Amino acid sequence: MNIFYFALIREHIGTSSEEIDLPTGIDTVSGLISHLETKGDNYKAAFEHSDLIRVAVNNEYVGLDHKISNADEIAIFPPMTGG
Amino acid sequence: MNIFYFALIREHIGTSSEEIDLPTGIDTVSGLISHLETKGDNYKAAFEHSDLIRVAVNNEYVGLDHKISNADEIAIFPPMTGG
Amino acid sequence: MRISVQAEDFDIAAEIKNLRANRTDIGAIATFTGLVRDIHGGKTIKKMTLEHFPAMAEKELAKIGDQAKKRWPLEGLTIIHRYGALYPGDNIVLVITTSHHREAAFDAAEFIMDWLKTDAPFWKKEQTAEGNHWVSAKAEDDAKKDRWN
Amino acid sequence: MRISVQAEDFDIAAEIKNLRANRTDIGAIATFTGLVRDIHGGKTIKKMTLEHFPAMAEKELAKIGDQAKKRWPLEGLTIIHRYGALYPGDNIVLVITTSHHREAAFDAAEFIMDWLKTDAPFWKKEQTAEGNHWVSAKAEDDAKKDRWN
Repeated sequence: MNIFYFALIREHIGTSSEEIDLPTGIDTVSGLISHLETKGDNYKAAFEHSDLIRVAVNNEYVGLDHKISNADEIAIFPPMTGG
Repeated sequence: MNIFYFALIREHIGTSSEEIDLPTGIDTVSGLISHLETKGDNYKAAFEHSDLIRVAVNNEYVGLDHKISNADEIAIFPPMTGG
Repeated sequence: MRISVQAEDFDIAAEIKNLRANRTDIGAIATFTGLVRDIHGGKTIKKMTLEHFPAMAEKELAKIGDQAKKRWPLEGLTIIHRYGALYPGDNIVLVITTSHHREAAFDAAEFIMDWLKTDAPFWKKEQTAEGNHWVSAKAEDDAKKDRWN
Repeated sequence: MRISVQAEDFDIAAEIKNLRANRTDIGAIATFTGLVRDIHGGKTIKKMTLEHFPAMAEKELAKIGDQAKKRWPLEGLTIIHRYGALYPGDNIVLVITTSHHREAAFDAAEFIMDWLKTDAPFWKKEQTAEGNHWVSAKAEDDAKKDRWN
């Protein structure tokens, strides 16, 4: 699956996008984030404050318990500060 | 005293201003209006609906019980519809 | 605070530019423009004539502006009200408020418009196919003004 | 409804003209412009960089606009949001609403701004003398949005 990162989360992780294979048994956004945290301290730092994580799946905002599959496109970012 | 009329009240009375001598014993706006009503049907028509009369004395909005003297400048008009 | 009672049209871009000047401390600009509509109360409007009380008009607009400045932290404020013969699509009134914050700019502009409707010495006369008539003051306008108390 | 996400500046007079066209049925035009301020949170801002999510930005602005159109009888609506490098005094966002009536125009513009703050995929990074930092989302912005529910 393709994952896109924005703003502070992008800076922590060090890339604006990456492609990963969703491990068997992981089928929610929160499961994906827990999986990503195992990839390194940069991910841990990015996702340290779970209340500051927002997610979109296929360009629609979703909650952390949203179901996902390997075909989905994920975007992870902090709370928005536009306007 | 100088009296100025605006909008529908001006049209009823037929003039935009006039000078009158405030009769002895009249010392309020409402007294003045009652006095003006004795001057003719055009005045009566202008002041028929007392809740549609607004008054300024020396360029300040006042109530109908406001005290006046012959030296004051009076403006009489309907409720405003600007904006 | 810029207050103007004028027959001629106004230029909103020039007025905004004038308020912004070269300032970099303004976070929010709200504007409101009121226009002559072609239909009012179900009747087709050909023309609207705005009568005003010259001796009081600018003074009353300034009073309303002063009240808004007391209530909200405004950086700048412009109120322009036209008078005379106007036609559908023409501008009638312009309010611009600038502030550090959007809520103050919005609220002050709306407050000023609500008070203008009932406290600015202007009277609208509409010309329709069925004749001319003075616009009646609306009880709802008093209610809108009163909500600020 | 005109929605634009763009790096370049906008021209408020041209945008208003575009919404008015030659129409004579519009009674009220409300606009809101958000600008970069030179001071934020007590710090002097040298530059602000607005990051956005291109695949979602216009879509989300359109969603917010659609919601406003459902709630209020709008005649026209424009939302423009900039991204990229901006400096104090620069425009960030423009909302224009036109309606028969002033209250709808005001409320819809304020509603759109409140929702933009929390739902449009943009992120502000400020550059100050003490370094760079991402602007934190404010709890009060959520509260402002929630008042429309």
